Amino acid sequence: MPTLVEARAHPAFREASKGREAPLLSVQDLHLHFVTSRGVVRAVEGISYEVHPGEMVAIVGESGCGKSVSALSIMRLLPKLTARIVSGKIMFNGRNLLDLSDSEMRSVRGKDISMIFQEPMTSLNPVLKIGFQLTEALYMHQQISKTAARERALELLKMVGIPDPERRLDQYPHQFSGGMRQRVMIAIGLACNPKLIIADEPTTALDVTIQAQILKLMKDLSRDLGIAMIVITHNLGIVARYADRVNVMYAAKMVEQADAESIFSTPRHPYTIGLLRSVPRLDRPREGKLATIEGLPPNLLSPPSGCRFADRCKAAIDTCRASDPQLRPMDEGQLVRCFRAEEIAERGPEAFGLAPPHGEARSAKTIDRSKPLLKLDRLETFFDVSSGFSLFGSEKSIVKAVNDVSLDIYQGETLGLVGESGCGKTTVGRTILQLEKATGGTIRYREKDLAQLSSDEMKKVRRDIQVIFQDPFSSLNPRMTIGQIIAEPMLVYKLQPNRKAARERVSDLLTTVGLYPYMADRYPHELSGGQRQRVGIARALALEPSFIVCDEPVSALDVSIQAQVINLLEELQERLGLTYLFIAHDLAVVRHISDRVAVMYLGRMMELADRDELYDNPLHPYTKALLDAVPVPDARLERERDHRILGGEVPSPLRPPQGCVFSTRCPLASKECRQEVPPLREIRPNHYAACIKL
Amino acid sequence: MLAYTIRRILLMVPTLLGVAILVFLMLRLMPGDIVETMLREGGGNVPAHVIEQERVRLGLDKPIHIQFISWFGGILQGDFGASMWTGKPVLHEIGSRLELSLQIALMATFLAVLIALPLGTLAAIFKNTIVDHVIRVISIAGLAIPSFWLGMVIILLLLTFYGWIPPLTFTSFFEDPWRNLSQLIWPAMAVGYRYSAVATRMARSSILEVMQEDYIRTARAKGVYERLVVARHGMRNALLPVITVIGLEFAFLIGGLVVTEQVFNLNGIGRLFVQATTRGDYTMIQGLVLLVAVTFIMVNFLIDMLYAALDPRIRYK
Amino acid sequence: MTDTTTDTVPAVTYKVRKARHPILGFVLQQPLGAMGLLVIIIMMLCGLFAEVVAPYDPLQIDYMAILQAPSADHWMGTDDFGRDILSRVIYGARTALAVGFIASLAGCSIGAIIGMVSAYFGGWVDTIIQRLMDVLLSFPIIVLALAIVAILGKNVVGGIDINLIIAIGLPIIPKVARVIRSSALAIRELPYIDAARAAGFSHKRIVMRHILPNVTAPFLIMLTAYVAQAILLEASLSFLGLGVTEPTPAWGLMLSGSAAQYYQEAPWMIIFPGIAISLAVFAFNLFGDALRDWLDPKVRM
Amino acid sequence: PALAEEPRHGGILNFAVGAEPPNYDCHANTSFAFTHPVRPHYNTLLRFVPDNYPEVEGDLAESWEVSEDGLTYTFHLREGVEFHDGSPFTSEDVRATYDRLRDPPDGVVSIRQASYSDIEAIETPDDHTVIFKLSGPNAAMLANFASPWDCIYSAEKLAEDPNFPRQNILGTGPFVFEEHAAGSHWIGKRNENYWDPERPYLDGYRAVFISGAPMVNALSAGEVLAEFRGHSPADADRIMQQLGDDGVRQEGPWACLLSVALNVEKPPFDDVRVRQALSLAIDRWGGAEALSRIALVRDVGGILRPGYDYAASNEELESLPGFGRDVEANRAEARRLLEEAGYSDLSFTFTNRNVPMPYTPVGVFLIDQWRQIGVTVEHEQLETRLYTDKLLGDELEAGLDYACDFMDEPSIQLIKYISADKSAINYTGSIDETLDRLYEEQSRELDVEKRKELIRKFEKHLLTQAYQFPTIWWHRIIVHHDKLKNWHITPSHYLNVDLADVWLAE
Ligand SMILES: Nc1ncnc2c1ncn2[C@@H]1O[C@H](COP(=O)(O)OP(=O)(O)OP(=O)(O)O)[C@@H](O)[C@H]1O
Ligand SMILES: Nc1ncnc2c1ncn2[C@@H]1O[C@H](COP(=O)(O)OP(=O)(O)OP(=O)(O)O)[C@@H](O)[C@H]1O
Ligand SMILES: [Mg+2]
Ligand SMILES: [Mg+2]
Repeated sequence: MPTLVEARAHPAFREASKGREAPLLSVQDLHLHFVTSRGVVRAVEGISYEVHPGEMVAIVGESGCGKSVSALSIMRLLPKLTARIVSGKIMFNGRNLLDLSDSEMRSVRGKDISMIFQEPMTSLNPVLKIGFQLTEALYMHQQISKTAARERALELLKMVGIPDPERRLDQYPHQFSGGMRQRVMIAIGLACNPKLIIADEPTTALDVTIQAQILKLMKDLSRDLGIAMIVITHNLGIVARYADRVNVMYAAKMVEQADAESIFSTPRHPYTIGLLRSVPRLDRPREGKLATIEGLPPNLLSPPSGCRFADRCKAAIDTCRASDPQLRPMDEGQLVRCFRAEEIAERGPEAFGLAPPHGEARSAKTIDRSKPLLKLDRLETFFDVSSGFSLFGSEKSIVKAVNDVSLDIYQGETLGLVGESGCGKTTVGRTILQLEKATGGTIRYREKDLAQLSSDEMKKVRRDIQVIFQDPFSSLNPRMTIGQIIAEPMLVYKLQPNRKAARERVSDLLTTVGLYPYMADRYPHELSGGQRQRVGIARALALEPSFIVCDEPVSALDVSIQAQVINLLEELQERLGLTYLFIAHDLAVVRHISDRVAVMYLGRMMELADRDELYDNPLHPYTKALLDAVPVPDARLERERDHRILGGEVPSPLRPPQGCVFSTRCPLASKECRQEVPPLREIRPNHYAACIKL
Repeated sequence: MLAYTIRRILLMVPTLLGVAILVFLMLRLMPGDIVETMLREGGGNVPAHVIEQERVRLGLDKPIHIQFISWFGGILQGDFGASMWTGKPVLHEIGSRLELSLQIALMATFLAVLIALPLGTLAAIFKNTIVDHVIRVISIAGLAIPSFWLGMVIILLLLTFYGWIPPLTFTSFFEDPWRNLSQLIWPAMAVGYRYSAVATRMARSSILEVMQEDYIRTARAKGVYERLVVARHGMRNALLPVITVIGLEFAFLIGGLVVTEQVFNLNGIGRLFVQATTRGDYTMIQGLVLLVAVTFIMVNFLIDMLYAALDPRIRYK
Repeated sequence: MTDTTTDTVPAVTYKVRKARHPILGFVLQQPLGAMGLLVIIIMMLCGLFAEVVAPYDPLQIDYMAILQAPSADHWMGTDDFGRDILSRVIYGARTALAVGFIASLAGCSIGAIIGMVSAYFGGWVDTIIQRLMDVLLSFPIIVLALAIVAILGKNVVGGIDINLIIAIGLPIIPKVARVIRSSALAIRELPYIDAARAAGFSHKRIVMRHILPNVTAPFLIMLTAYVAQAILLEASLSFLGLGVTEPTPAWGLMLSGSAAQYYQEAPWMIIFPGIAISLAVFAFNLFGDALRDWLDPKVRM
Repeated sequence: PALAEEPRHGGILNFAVGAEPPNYDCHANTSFAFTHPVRPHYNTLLRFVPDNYPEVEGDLAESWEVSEDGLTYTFHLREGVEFHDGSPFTSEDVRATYDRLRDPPDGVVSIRQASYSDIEAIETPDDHTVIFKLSGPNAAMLANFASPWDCIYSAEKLAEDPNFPRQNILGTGPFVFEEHAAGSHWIGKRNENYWDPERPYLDGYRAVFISGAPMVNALSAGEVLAEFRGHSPADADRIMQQLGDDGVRQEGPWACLLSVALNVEKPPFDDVRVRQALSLAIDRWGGAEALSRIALVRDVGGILRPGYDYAASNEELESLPGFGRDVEANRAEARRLLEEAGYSDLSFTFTNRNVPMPYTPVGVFLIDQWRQIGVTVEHEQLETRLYTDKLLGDELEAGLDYACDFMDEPSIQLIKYISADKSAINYTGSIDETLDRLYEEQSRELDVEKRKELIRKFEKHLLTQAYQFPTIWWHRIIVHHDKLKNWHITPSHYLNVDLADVWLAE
């Protein structure tokens, strides 16, 4: 077995470090603890990695595995009172950052190393002008005149592609969209020509098309300016598209390190393998069932001895539980923390049951399309957001959240609804659920117009249409136990004769969604995100509905958990004959689960077709752009793909463009497009699109 | 922005109307009226017809809605009526007391801000250390010590140790600043302590909250001096809730210094309030309540304007 | 194998102040708050068991023992009627707590309900309620109290004046309603409320079962803060002669009227009740602060 | 009288007044808050001699005669007197003033109108003579002409506007009006044209509106030299202690009485036994002794001020029900009466005025006294307006009533006790013809001894019926700065406030 030193001499490794000798940054055996009232959280345990100049290094891993805090410890921005760096070194340019005095460290921050955070909406100071925030670092680190600083700020804004920078400098953050704010954050990071930029989930909060723009920008800058980058993310697609090297963390430890291609082509750690297999992919045929990593990551307050992944690992053997494996170099230069890495390399992961062979495409459901279960006809939901008093002739501000949407949903099918943030997906769902009042059009459920129902009839319909929400943390009442949450609707509707019967039913439901009956007595905060999402599903099922609106039910979950929930939803549909309206912005997920897919943009329907038809032959330029923007978790494929990145941003819903709402960003757009709203037309059999260019 | 301002001003109207109606009704619900106090207080044998005659003179015999209409109609023309007690115009009576109340409120505000901002910031920065504990104890004590008690103690100390008490009557600051201050500094201190306690606590929690924000982390990541992080990035955002507290407290001071004015024998609005209420001087109480309500609303309005000045998110709405 | 990455788990030990028991945890994390709580408990016990704790009948006039300095017989001395001040302070705790607690509980509860209803229904209900609250808010507290006491007169039940409680509790309502409204507005937007609405639950059920339990944290914090304020307001009103009346033992009353006359001759007459008021208000504030930190997960981290 | 010092001219007298007058009209006011700042601007026909109460001397009248039958009063007015605006003072002004007092035009308030109902006609034979013709003999008439409230106004101004004095000051008095700062102070300056060239001695005065502890502090600090209403013993001690040798203390009985009024129209107080029991329960002699240390009450008395000519002597008092010295016997009798009446566990609400001194201590004292015969009393202290309203209304159970008159005069003091339909200030609702008859007789009786006898009968009957019964009489203590000279205490704080005779030492 080669040692680490030897491994670093491996050609693959050398290639990855671009032949440059000394690493710019080297994190060595870092241990980080949080001392809290509930105990010691060992948030980082012995991670090491290097970053070479000009390189883009990715750190991936599940939520809570220590990605962010390890990055923050480089900047020494951890909370002073609780965080303790117990041991390790962070060598940067030959100096150990951990040994620097506070003021020395301050002069490193922003000058040599800068950092970009996840939330562009909150990371800029709302009361200071953009120009000032951009130049603040300059004033901090170098003697610079006002005019020179302004020059530089202009230059930076141009560099990150913000149009009309002169004017923008004197504006405030709230006047910028999310994507532009993130560009500003990057510009701030670049201000002093740093050697290293650390980006913590820089695009997670952004839409796919914007995400693609930002990542490309970062990659270009890194290449052109020779800036090294550490990108923290849980999106493997992004890693595949841009990273040179990848570090995979699991439960505070590094489990695998390699250059990007090897990670994707020959993952060796069972966790990495699971991670890669559990995401649905646009580039592969649709699988029957997603691979999952069962179970949950360990609690860092009291991690298990032995391999941390052992409990969830199909390949685990007794040794794994008994002792903790070390991070070891493999022949190819990959570093893996697994006793069985060589065996896996030899026999392939399938042999260990780590990833089932791609299942057969599910037998196509037979769906009766003669009579829709739910029929939306020219549905409109407008919001009046003008500020109360419209005395002064100020015109009403109206957000046309859903504008002229017609849809049929048939019994037993899943209709996927995709589109970027703010396009009205949720509003469609909420209007169906009668949580918002439709301002126009009709909703017919089982041929009854919902607007005309008596309150008794409405109650019946309410039982039949249920909902699952995105955020597992706020969709359960924190003051009720799981049992109470699930039993409440049954008791209100008197579906169960008494509490005892309800309790039993709760147990059944919990089992149905893959939880344990004993969890009925717990409170939501005592469950993990995935478990809560299952509770949400159980609550929806409690009323025995036939139609469920799933509003981004998996968007907030880690990929490994996401797969579990998707599988569960599919299983339930099969067993109970449910119909889903499945709202999501992840095209791959939608592709996986839906029978038909609708694409929305700025409140309007852009395209509607059967799933395979839509993904194989997208017609609308917007759909095409969306599909292009989604990175595929495979480095080699990504490098070969041709990225046409959709420019611009989604216009304000208060002032949607004339004519086709997409015309401002559409590569095909011409004058005619801006004149009239294109109707949704059946371009091919059962394939509708709203574009006059087709 | 202009539309916003106008809208805000228009929104005051229903509130003020509500206040006017409420105070009017409330007063008529109170048993007894001013005539009895005025004529019977001496305990003499005043015949009933004299009392009745006086009621008629004051218009108290008319039906309530007529009284209201004539009062409110007067207000719309800028006439707040005459005090039923002295027969002099309400505005004149209030005016002669307002300067004093306003000055105390301003001085107390000044003191409070001077104390609260540094202490609150210190406490936030040194959260959970001894500094924080000491500041918190000092500020909670400010809430806990009744200001009348503090006022009593201040006066008694001055009297016992210096055989001196502050001047008894008000002199305008512009006439004789020294005499003016030597009268008003004491009540301003007694009130300012409590006031600063409220503001200190708000400053502390607000700064603590702001210092958790993402943009603070951004500033640190830029390598900004910690002092500047607090002063430039923290304070400005943390100031908003502190301003609210200060503003509301200020509005309260205009009419709420009842006990302090009593203790320091100040001829201010609060005292007038109590006198008017105990006498049942309807027009005076109505005028005063409206004054306080207007102050309160105006202060709220100013706070919002200040918010807008400090927070561009509001400014550009 | 010369493995440089061997996990050298550093041997570190921490003194973790960790307590499983919630009360113990509170005590360890919030020492000041715990002190406040202790004082409150002592006061409550004093108030509840005043008959047992107090050495004398607080109403017992003894013209032979007028204005006696603190002594073994009378630890806090006697007042101008020869009544034992310690006993009056102890019984005063009963008045203060009863008035303070009931007033702020009533004020906070009504305020909370109004706030929740206002937030939940929104629209014109909200607008009207908000305007009403504005009206109440812009009314000077003391005048409100004066007027209420004047309109309703006295209505003494079990030694406690209900109308005084109304006078003290009423100004609390709009303030609490505001805070609770904003909390409830945030909660109203949360998906679990949507889930309840989607399930077709009644408004009452949603407000009472889903919103109410989730505003308990701000509610409790305000409750403690307003108990302190109510005690102070009661003292102020009594000081002005509008609150509790002689010979009922009450702290504010003990400081008002004749007490100041005797400040040189019998300073204990104003020292002890003053301390009692300050201590009580202090304790409730400390406890309220600690409760805020304790209940706020963000601060607690 | 102290060693006669030579009066000194000059100086401004600062003194405190505990409240502020609502308006400037003597005839419409009732409070010391009025007399203290306002009276120095005016003269009356007669006045009580400052250092020899209750002797009466001329003020604007130089001399006067009363006819044998007591029906004609002739006043010879001082000549050369001018109002502050320079207009001359004549008999017309006196007539206009007394016309306004006895028969006010519409919109004019004359509070003490009843006292002048016996005046049938006023004649002014010349500029300096006024003759009052009475319809019947009136024992109180001469004292009435010395009433401090009967400021002489200018007839001319009254003709222009009967309510002129309400907002304006125009008198003949020793001081000219200078300034009234609302809520703050009142300033008068020397009338240089005063009819007595010697007086006043002061250059002016400044009345500061200040009360309670601040007033005591101001006195202690010498910021004000006096307060002319009266202090509690504790305050007086405190001020004396602060002032040391600079302090002067004057004291004496006060024509003010707190009495218990029972609503006799409703049970249980419609039962005379219950009323008597409540009066019997009060240990007046012991209470006076104890209360005098903490409150401004001291003397035990009946319905007239102890020490006044017409008041009962101690021996006479002791024979009245409730005034016996044997407290235990009284209380035993009280309990017996209650039991007999069927109210052995009586409880009621006692309405009191929320003025700290002396209402509160007396209230607390009474409640404690009644507790000792097993009666439970709820103390209800109300601010003056509500208190007055309550006393006037039917809701009243029992209340602490007060009478504080500007002079000792049975015809004034006894009105409170005559039948409720004849007296606006009888809050008990009692109707008692015996009392009414006795009252009428004494008021017409010009013979001192006979009048005394009638009054004794009145007193005995009242106290036996106990609709209303006295507690303890007030005691007036004035502490003033030594610099203030020639000011003499009187039994009424409404009197001797024209400041014409006082002067300031260096
Ligand atoms: N201030 C803190 N006090 C105590 N524990 C903390 C603190 N900050 C982070 N942790 C813990 O440290 C661990 C690592 O957190 P970290 O934020 O690095 O996760 P992450 O990998 O970035 O996850 P995510 O993808 O959710 O951002 C988590 O278990 C977290 O609970
Ligand atoms: N209650 C509301 N009042 C005013 N505007 C609203 C309201 N709800 C939604 N909107 C607006 O309607 C538009 C559509 O919102 P919606 O939540 O349906 O989008 P979405 O597609 O679900 O977006 P996301 O992916 O961010 O969830 C947005 O511009 C949003 O700001
Ligand atoms: Mg993170
Ligand atoms: Mg949505």
